[in-house]
Amino acid sequence: MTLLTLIVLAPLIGALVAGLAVRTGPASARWAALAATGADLLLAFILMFFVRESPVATSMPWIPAIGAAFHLEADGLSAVLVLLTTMLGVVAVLISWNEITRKVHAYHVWLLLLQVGILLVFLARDIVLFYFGWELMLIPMFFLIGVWGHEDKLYSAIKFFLFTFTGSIFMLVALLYVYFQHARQYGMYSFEIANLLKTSLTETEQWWVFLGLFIGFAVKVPLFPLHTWLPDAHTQAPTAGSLILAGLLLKTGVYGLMRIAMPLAPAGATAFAPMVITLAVAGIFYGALVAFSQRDFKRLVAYSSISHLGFVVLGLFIGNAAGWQGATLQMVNHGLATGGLFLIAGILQQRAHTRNFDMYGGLWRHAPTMGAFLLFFAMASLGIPGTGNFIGELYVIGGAFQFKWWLGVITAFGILFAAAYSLRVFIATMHGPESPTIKHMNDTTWVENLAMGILVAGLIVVGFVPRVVTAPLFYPPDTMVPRDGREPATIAAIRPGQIVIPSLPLISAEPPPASFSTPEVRK
Amino acid sequence: MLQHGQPILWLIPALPAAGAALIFLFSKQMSGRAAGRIACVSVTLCFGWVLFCSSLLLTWPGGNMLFFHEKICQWLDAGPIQSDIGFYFDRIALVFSIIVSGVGLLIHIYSCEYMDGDEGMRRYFGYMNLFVASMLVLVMADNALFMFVGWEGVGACSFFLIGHWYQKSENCVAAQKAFLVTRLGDIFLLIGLLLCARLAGVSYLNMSGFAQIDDMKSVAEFGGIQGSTLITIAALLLLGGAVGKSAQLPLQTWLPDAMAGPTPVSALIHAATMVTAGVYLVARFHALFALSPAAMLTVAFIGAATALYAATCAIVQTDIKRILAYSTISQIGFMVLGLGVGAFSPGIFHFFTHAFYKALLFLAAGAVIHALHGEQNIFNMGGLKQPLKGIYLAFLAGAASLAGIPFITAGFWSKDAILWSALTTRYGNAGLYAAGLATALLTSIYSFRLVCIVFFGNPRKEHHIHPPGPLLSWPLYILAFFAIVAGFINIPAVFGAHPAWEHFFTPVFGEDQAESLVHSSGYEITATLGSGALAIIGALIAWRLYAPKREPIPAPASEIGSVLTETPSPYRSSLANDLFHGWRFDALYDALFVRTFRIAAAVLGWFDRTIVDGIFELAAAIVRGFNTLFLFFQNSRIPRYALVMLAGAVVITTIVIMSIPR
Amino acid sequence: MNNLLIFYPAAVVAVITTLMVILTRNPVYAVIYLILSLCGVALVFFSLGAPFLAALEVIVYAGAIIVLFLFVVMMLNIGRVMNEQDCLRPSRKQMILPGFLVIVLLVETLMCLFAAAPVNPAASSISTKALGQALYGKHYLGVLLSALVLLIGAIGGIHLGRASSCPDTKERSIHAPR
Amino acid sequence: MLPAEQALILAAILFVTGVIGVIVRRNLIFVLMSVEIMFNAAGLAFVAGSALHGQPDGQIFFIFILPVAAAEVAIGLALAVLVFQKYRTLDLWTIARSREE
Repeated sequence: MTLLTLIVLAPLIGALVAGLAVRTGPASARWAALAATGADLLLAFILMFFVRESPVATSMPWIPAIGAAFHLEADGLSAVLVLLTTMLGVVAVLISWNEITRKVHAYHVWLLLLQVGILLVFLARDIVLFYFGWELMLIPMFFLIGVWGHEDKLYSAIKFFLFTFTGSIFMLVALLYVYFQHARQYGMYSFEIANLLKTSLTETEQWWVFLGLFIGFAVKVPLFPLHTWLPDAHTQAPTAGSLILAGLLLKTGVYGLMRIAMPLAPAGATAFAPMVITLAVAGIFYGALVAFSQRDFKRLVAYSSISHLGFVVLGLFIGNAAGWQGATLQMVNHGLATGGLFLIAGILQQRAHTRNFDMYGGLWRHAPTMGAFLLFFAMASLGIPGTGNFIGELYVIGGAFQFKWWLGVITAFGILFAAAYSLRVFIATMHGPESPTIKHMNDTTWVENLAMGILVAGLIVVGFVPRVVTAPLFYPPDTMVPRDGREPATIAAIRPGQIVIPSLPLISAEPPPASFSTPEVRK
Repeated sequence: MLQHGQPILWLIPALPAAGAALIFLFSKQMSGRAAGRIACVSVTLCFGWVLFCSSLLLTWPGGNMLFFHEKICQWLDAGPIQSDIGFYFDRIALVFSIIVSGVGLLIHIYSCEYMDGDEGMRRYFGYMNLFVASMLVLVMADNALFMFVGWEGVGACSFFLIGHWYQKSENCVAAQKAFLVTRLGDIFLLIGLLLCARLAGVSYLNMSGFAQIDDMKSVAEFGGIQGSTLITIAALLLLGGAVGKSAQLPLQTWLPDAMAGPTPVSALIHAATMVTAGVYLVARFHALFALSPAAMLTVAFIGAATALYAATCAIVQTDIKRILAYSTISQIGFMVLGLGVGAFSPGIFHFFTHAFYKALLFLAAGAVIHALHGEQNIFNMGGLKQPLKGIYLAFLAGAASLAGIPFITAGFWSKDAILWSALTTRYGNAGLYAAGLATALLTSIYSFRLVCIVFFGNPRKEHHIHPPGPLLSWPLYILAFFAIVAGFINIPAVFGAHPAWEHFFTPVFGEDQAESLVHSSGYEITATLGSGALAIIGALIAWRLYAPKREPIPAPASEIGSVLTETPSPYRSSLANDLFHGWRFDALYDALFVRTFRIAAAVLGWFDRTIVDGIFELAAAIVRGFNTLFLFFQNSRIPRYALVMLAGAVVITTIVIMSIPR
Repeated sequence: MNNLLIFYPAAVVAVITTLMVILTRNPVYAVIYLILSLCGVALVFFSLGAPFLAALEVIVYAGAIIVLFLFVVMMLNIGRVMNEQDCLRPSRKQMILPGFLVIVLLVETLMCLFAAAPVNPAASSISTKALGQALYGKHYLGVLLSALVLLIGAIGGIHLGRASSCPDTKERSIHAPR
Repeated sequence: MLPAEQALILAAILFVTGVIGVIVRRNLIFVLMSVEIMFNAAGLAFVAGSALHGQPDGQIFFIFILPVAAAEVAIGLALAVLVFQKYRTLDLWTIARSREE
């Protein structure tokens, strides 16, 4: 199937065109980028259509000497994330339309290359290719922050780069260990994830492998104590940079946990689960509280990301289908809603030249459309029903409740904290007496409205039809058998035979009540 | 418009939702008045459709149709969380949706004049329509999780509308407070729903799934807690949601501040409909509550305590809307008391009559405020009987109904039914009854205090009175009519009438409805006459204290009490002061929670910047130390490089010499 | 013996003049000392039986390359400026480490020299003809590469010279006209 | 001792002198001249080696050193001129300091 190759190539071609057109005006780069991302979005929709039946894959030899192959494959999870990526890609180009005036061509080249890297991460089924995509994301982001960022851009760019890069070294070591173990056991060198999954590792080995992978991915997520690069990077990045950073780059960390770390070392994941759950829950509250104390719009939203991602990681590690679905939903919703908040922050910064809440206030009068969008995104961020966030959080809380009731209760209060900072964003900006800084504020342009409209539409669709996200995770539905055959079936197989989400014994230790008749997994 | 003989139910919330969508999407192209017209039309259509559905349900051939049910599609599907998008129209939903759309329609019409010329008129009507749609989803959802959509939706609309005049910071803070406090309750509700799903399977969350209610009793244990205790816990968690939404103790503090919104908003959201969602919730989950006497007792106790509490606060307020706000809290307390003593249908009946007379009072108060150009302090009013004759009469009808003037008002019949139940059902006791009676007396006093001060005597301040137009007056007259006659559909049987309301709800509540244990008609008539007499005594006390000839209480002009700054109380006595500030709950919560939260946030913010970031900065500093070390070799001066090269050459040569075999 | 008569004085001259190159303050003097030093080395070549190289040394090295230095020094007219800035004697502390290292290096080099196995002196000196044959026969590739190096040097010199003669050129070449 | 061996000692002395020049002098022109001294010393070593072994290769390498030195001087001096135009000095310490600012 060449579809996947096309999906990866489309932004690359766009980058080439935008780069070669450097002698023409800036419009050429913008249109080239828009065409490339638009085409990519279209392809992603087609992909969504195909993966309903079966996974789509393409493979060709790449570096046979070490057993690396150019192997792309899309199952439900990948397809959903690819759709999110391409969607945010279009939004990123649109939102940069008026904002970026300096070195427009180079900017779009980096933006599109970034998309290539993200797509590779989401689609690669080969460790080398995955790692290539993983590192490819770093460089464009580094330049997007470092060149087009705001006042403290260099510091933030370097901090971002160092954190992620350090993490990825741990990840590489763990992956190479599995690679050589596999080679020793099977007598052939292969970087195929599917092959590596067959490697049998002892519990101790799994512990160490998971530790390495976890450090690499947790930095990217970012999990609570490793998060400090995030607020800086978000604050300094240009609008589209923040959007993609929040919407996609963080998701690659979660995706890595889902796709690589947990299946590769299930025993390790089980051993780490209590610690990770603790960190995730701590992150939910910590992020929310710290977000509330911020004065800087983008910093606030950045800390709220930590809180939201806490939900995602929690959903992953409670190890039941509800949590897993909730985590996936929450990834998509967070990308859309927090992305939307970053768009507004960027638009405001571009107009008012400040991100400080003290300088805002009473904006609604001048910018009712922006106000409406901000209101929607703030409401989505606090999880109002009707937006996808509510369902994502509900699933995670429900899953946590199913896992340990007190965990669900604690987590539920995270929503209250989310309400506190989300309302603060809205009220500090739009409400209150009119601030002199924004006396001549213009309302949003139609390009910006279009960009934000896409996000709003996505959130509402997910809010009322969450099955568009969760249904592709289950196919064929009857293959969802737990790896060890234990009851209840707390395991959602992403793809039969290849990747099985580890069943955490923590959960199955607790038998369901007698009258609990609902099937755990969808029939 | 019919599907398998049933009316299409989704049209009911869809019509106002479509109106809201229309207003928001084309708000730049339309005038405020056009938005008002669209909103009114959509709510009218909605009301018409509700009436049509209701008449179909009531006149169904055979007469035993209890509900319409319509499943639209599957919505949530994850383990224990199963939910559809679907609508369920039974008799509870019927009553609530008639009130929501009917009273909503009158208030929409009223708003067309009241809000005329307001800058945010389009926004206002958009949110009002959205509110009506959400509220209808709330009362018509076919399962509890879908109901939660409406539940949160009305909360959000309430937030938007309280903060309608957003340029005053205190309005925004009030809006935020309302949202956060109710959300605290919502979290309890959510946990309660999850627990219910866990206990009896997801089907329990379906409104039509009450047949399986007995499964609840068979639940063994969960998390180390016995089944019967679990049912109490689940019921109490749901009660938490109801308490938050309905402004009951201890989460009542948001409602008085919510009066910052426009008056029609207060009438619709904070009096007639949204705040009674808690009543709806308890009534809807009556089967669960009926399983746990402890939970019922808690409900009744909270209701009685809130009723009494709010009545004591209402009696000293100076702001006309705050009086009505406390009165609303108090009256909802009555409803909750009714539910708690197992009198579900009287509880809903009180909701029904209260919706009319409280909406009427708010709208009339709004008309007064409108006529006086925004004056809200009752001590700046007075003598308005003549210039605002129509409004006066309507207000008087509402106040009489609120006070429960016997026999002729709706409020009397509904309140009396609750009081009687509180005394005589198996859940009731004398304490609850006494609290109810005391509240009734206080209610009567503050109602007529309001009437006396506002409408009688001489004007205390010169006002240029702006006469109300027809759109402002006619909704008042219609509501006044219902505030008087709505009670006649449930006159108790001892008076020789036919209690149609009781019979209407008998199939819904069935065994859960606690019947009176006393079957003495003389006793019942005595009690009724007693409570009626109390209302009249209260009115007389008010007349004696606030009679028009007497000097008015010298009251400083005080703005509406806001959350930002504590309003200076007009009273000298500290007791009156404490009452004026709602028993100082605000100060307590502020010290306990708000300040703690802010301090925690600030401390953690500092912690993140200094400690967490500091650890990584330390690592960076170590690297920087190496940097300065290596800078000796790389200081961008050629001689230094040459020196280093020389040293390198020396080292290599030394190695070579050492390695020469000797 | 003849050779040694030439060798020793030439070596002494070369060492002394070389020292003067790095010790003198005036760049013009330094260049002239360098030329002298090169001439001394040329004589050493001669004494070692390489007359052709001795000629090359004088003609190409001293005559062409070093004279370039002279041109630049005169062109920039920096004699006075340099005298002030280029303080001849670094402080003694600064000299300790390089001095020590240099002495160590020298000693070690000499040790290497004496440690090597003695070589039988070659009988005949190499004729210019043999040199030419080896150069264009065995080492023709090196000749081509040298040509390339010279070409690159020339191009580089020209380019840098252009940039220096017109400071704006560089700016303009980046922002190419549209 | 053979003259060729003595010439090697001479080459070592000259080379070391050049090294000292590079390290000690702060002026770009002098540094370049010191580099030339080192080149020359290296060439001398080659020639001495050639004489020692009676092979032409050492001399040929001296011939190769010549164009390298020529190219080096051409570019080095051109750069020196540029540097002088930009900083109005050839003092390496001054230049380095002004670049750091």
